[in-house]
Amino acid sequence: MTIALETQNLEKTFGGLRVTRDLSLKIEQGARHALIGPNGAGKTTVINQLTGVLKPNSGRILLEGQDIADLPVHKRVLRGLSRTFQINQLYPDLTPLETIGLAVSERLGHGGDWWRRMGTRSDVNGEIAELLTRFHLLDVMNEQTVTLPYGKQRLLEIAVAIAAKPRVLLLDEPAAGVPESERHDILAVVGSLPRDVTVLLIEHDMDLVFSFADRISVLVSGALLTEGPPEQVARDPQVKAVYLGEEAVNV
Amino acid sequence: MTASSDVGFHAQRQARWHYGEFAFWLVVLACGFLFPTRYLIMTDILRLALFAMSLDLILGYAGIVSLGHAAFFGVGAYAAGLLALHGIINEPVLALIVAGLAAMVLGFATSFLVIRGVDLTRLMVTLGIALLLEALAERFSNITGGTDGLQGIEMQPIFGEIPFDMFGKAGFFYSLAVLFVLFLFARRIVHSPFGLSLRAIKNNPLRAAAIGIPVNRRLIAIYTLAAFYAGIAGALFTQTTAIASLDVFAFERSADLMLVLVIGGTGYLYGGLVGAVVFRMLQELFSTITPQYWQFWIGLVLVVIVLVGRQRLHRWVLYVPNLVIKQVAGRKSVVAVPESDA
Amino acid sequence: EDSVKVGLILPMTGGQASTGKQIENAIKLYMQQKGDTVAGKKIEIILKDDAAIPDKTKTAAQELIVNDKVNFIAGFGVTPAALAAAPLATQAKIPEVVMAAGTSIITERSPYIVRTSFTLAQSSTIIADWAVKNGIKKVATLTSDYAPGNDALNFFKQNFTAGGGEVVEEVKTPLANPDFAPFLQRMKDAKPDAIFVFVPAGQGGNFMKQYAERGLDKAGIKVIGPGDVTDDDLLNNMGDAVLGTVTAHLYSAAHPSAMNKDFVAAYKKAFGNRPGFMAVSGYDGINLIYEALKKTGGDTNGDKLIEAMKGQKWESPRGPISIDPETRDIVQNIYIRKVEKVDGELYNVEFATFEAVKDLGKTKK
Amino acid sequence: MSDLLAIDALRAGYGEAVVLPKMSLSLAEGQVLALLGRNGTGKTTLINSIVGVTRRFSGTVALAGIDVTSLRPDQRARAGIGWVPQERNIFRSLTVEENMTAVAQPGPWTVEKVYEMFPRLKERRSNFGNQLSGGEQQMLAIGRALTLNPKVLLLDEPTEGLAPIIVEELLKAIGTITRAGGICSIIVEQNAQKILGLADRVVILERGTIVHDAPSAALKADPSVLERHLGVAGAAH
Amino acid sequence: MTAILTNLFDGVAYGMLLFVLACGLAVTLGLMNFVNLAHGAFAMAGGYVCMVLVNRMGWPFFAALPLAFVSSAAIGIALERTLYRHLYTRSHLDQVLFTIGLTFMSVAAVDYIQGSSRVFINLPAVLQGQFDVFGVGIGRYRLMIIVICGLLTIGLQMVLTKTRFGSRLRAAVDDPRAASGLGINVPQVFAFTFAFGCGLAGLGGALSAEILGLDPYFPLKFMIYFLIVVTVGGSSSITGPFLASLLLGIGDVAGKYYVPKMGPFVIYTMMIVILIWRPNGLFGRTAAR
Ligand SMILES: Nc1ncnc2c1ncn2[C@@H]1O[C@H](COP(=O)(O)OP(=O)(O)OP(=O)(O)O)[C@@H](O)[C@H]1O
Ligand SMILES: Nc1ncnc2c1ncn2[C@@H]1O[C@H](COP(=O)(O)OP(=O)(O)OP(=O)(O)O)[C@@H](O)[C@H]1O
Ligand SMILES: [Mg+2]
Ligand SMILES: [Mg+2]
Repeated sequence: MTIALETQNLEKTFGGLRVTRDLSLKIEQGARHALIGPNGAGKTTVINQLTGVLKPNSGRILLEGQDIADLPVHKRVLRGLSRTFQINQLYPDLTPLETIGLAVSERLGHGGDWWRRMGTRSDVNGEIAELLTRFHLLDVMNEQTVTLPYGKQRLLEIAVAIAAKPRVLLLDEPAAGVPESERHDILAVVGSLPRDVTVLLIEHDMDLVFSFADRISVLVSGALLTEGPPEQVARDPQVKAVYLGEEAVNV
Repeated sequence: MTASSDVGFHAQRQARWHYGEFAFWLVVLACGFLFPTRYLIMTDILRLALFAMSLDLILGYAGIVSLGHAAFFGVGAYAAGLLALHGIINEPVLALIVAGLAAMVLGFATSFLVIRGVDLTRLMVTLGIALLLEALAERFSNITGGTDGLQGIEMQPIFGEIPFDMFGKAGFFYSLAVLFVLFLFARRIVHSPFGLSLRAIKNNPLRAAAIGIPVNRRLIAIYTLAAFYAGIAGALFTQTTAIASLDVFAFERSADLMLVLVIGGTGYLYGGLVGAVVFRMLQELFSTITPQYWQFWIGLVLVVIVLVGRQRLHRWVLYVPNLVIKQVAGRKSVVAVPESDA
Repeated sequence: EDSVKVGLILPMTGGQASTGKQIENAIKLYMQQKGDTVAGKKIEIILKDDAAIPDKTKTAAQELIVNDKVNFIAGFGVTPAALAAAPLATQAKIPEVVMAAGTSIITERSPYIVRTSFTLAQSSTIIADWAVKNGIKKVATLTSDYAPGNDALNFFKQNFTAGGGEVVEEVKTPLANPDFAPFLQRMKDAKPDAIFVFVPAGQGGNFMKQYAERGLDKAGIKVIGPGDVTDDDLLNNMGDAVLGTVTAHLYSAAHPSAMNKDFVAAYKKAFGNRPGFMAVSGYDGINLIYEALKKTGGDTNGDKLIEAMKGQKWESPRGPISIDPETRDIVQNIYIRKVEKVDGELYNVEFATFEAVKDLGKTKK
Repeated sequence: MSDLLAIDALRAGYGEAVVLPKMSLSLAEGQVLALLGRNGTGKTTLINSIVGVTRRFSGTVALAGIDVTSLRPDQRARAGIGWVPQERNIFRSLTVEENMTAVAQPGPWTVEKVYEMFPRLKERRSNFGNQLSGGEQQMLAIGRALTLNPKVLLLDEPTEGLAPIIVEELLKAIGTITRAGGICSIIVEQNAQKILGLADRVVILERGTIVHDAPSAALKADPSVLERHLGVAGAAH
Repeated sequence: MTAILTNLFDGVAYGMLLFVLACGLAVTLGLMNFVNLAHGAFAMAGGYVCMVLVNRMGWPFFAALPLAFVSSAAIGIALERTLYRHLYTRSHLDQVLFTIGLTFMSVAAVDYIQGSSRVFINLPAVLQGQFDVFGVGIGRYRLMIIVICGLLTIGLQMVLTKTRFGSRLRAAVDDPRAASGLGINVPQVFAFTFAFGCGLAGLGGALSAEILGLDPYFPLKFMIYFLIVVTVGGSSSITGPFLASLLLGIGDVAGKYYVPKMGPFVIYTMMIVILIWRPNGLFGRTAAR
């Protein structure tokens, strides 16, 4: 199996606090990998380093074998690393059509076009239409994002990440704020991605995690506690003690 | 209609010309024939409008605030003045472009200082740059004429054919032509993916980067372009007034500009044009009534504008045009109402 | 038509507003005293504010000429403003009466410009000569870094060094300068006999206050200069530290003529404070317009008016003055004055007179 | 029975929009009420209306027998309402500790006691609000509401983003606090299963109206109600 | 050596002059995040009140100073209750437009009432002149400004960091809705703080009049200086603007003394360099607002 995304001895401190400690993670290509751990364990911080929002103090980040630790955020996206945010990061004044349109244009390298008008490329239009349909956003495509219901916004958040056609997709609590009845829809969309797309999921909803992941890493205080297939992690007494508690987990 | 062509249709929605826009430009052109004695003030408004449009490009679209936009205006003004004074380039249109490019170079150089930081920082850094340039222009008085400004500028005819006249007629139509061409250019740009990406950056830079937009490069590009526009406005100023003096760099010029744009509304290109008209007319009106205390009344108007709310005012002001257009075209609101600002 | 229009362009707002106010007041006073008709024509003043910004001046002048069809343009608070209007005066062939701006070159920029204010060369050279004669050997200069300041500095230096004096320190302060402390400290450390000062009207108070605060007066360093530092407008507010300051200037509210006494009294009555030299320049400016009209019999042809103005001589509150027929610039007495207390108020008391001084900026060429 | 919280015919919403047409609800001391409902049915609006930060058209809210309808939100808070907003609304330029001390009122809940409940917060006590992880913010929001020493504790989706082990402890704690006396609680939850064990009573909203109000035991017995109103299989797990 | 010390003293004094002018703005802009460009107008009001009391009515200077504070604070609270409070939630650009409007009005109004000539406040003899300490000339008035500023800074910083009022204020600024729902009387906190900021402005106006002079254009002329101090200092504390004032004051004075030709360049260059180095100001909180 090839490794899609890998960190080597990643270190990150905030002031005196070591938030990522000598972290070496390997995520195989096509994996459905989950990253769990107590609050403040440093999961979001890891994602932020992977995507370039934060700079690690030391360590390497390899995307498909190439070191991307020094690339700026947007270059990593163009290399196929895309993410969603724990708290929605959308463009309040733009419409879903524009939001997704931008993401598609950037990926196809038309983002810098300053002379050709938006909406005049049929390949881009086709792709936008496809995404809007897939995420049930077609009916609201001309509404301002701020005015959309939360659920739609959450869908848009994920649609934007997928519009970048990532080879590795990082999902930070994608189900946050989404009601139980709709959680599985979101994961269904993610699940329907091509098998060679690698997905890393952060989530506190154990039902979701265990129904989705084929491999789980547990992060505690910035360091890797354990890693393995879901059954093994669910049974691990250490994981139970620091994270799962007594909750019954369906594996 | 398929979903794809539907998407294409809606994506181009904003880029299509509205009737209101045609009407707007026709009215502007008509003014040139209706008020032959007021060319000067109208030229002044056109210059200010162009200058405000330049600020709108960075403020309304990319969300970069600036209190030092006069820096580029000033460089354009002095460049045009020096070119004419020393007979380096005698043809005004060519000189205009060269002056714009000079401002653009400065814009590019300073853009690196401006893209960092929060609003307040940007305000102060841009302001500082403009003040520094003013001080420099004062210090190098052998080139700039110091506080006296450049003296003895004489403009050659446009294209060697049309001379600038004392009543400002040539100046007016010249300025109008320049403004219109640059407006078309700006309009094209803001409706391109590039323009849309600027709005995305203004809305949420973090997300913009996370979909692959090279944020800094885009900001530098638009800042540089805006500097070009401002430089052109400055050069127009020198060419139509035959004056270039230190106050082209003045803080007041940048501050007025901000007021113009805030009055007119940002992010729809017409804001600068509308604001320039409103602001100058008010100034003219009040300073005719009371040359000493006109600032009081301008101040009062600003306060009222804010308290009543720009949105509401726009609705009132555009009520009649929209009503007419609705009758004629059978469409909903056609004259754009600006979105909120940064 | 039986009205004559005068377009008055002044800085009514902004940092130079007090100049504009004084001139406007003086003109109002004059017209109250002398009536608003001359040679059968009614005089109509149209006031525009240019905030001392040249392009506004130019627009205002153009509008006045094209739309209001004025017969004179007048006022002009600062040099760039006066210069900006010059080509228009030439093109429109109407007189431009400069009532405030003081650099030498102005009148050379158009044959239609006349000036009733002053030039800095006039007072700066005179005070230099006076200093040389009165045993002041070493002078430090502090001048505002703009055209009038540089004029003042250069003319002073020229006469002072020619007379054997030495300029030991030369500092140019920025035009917008909130605090003189470091500059004054430099002056103090240079230990001159006197400081030659020119700062724009308005900043004189700041300068004098800080001069006293720093104890330069006690260190025996005198202040000399053109009279702008001790402008009557502000003088009374400056405190006793200014006592003994010697300046050369065209006007003092304490000028001991009957005409001046009446003028000062009337001005005070009407506007509540003392007139300064700007007020007098405005007063004389409107007088020149009246006299010219009288001479042409109400004819408003610009060339005729300018001809009529050339060589005019009259008694002004500041003393006898005239318009040089060649340069169209003012010829006036320059007085050496010392600040003294009179009836509990501070005044520039004149003690020497240099008569009929022309603008040396031009005569030297 | 003395009702600690009594809402009567409350009509509330935002701007011109009415979200709760006519809401009546009362809660006795020691009760834990679970508020369920799909997205956008008005759960948050109800909570916010009790706090007083929505627009009220008509109706009343009473706290411990005192009409607080005309009080400002801050007065209501001081009269005994503790609020954990859905968005958490941590004050970002205040430290963890200041977030609590800024609003604290005298009573049994002190900052120290909150630290006992969430040791994680103690470790991060001098971090600024905007430097906390999502879960830490949630803990702080809860701790902050507790230091107000409220009579009515309003928790809008408090378990969102918290680790399972913390959720367990938190829910237990809320039960203990409420039943220890003088307090009642309303908990908004997405996941019915999580709190059926804790709540005494379950209220389900649909388009701003109560469509189901019963003891939680009844729901446990009859999961079809959940299925009907929330579209989830009740006891499926 | 004495030259250096004298300049140092002058620099410190100039810095404190900047600070006394700007500290009110550090409160309204820095802490309340309200862009109050009319700050200078409140300063001017304080200055003129003090001037009228001292010069025209013969009050002692030290009695008039507190009244400068009080009257500006009173004007501040009146305006806050009627106008400003509608603007807290509005965009910064609206705030700029509104407060510039107010400034224009105040300029014209003062010009109308007091005339456009510059005035000064008559000082008591104790505050005039210099005294010598080991050859270093210490200006009495400047020394007083330094002392007042030092006390103000300490006092303000204590109030803001050590008291609950400070954190309640910051909470109210961060999220007024949540703050109100959690028991903070937001309008009251804002009104009080705003009035206090205006009072400080008034005090600053009265204190600076001796050196800068008072005229109707005061608010516009010095606006840039207030803003420089607050941005360079950073907006999260009072010590930030305090240290920024010191730095700028000393830099400016030294620059003007040693290289007078550089005149105005020093302060602007310092500002740009500092802001590029630290975009949130010397003591800005990263990523706040
Ligand atoms: N800018 C910062 N400065 C200081 N500490 C920070 C900063 N950002 C995050 N932290 C701390 O780093 C730790 C890790 O935060 P992170 O957001 O990565 O946690 P997490 O694993 O995503 O937690 P959760 O599950 O609660 O979202 C937390 O303790 C947080 O307080
Ligand atoms: N600030 C607001 N202005 C206008 N309408 C609003 C506002 N907030 C919420 N609404 C509307 O009020 C209705 C109820 O929203 P509310 O947030 O109370 O639902 P909820 O049950 O809490 O949903 P969720 O499960 O998503 O938290 C929704 O239709 C929503 O669109
Ligand atoms: Mg997280
Ligand atoms: Mg809710």
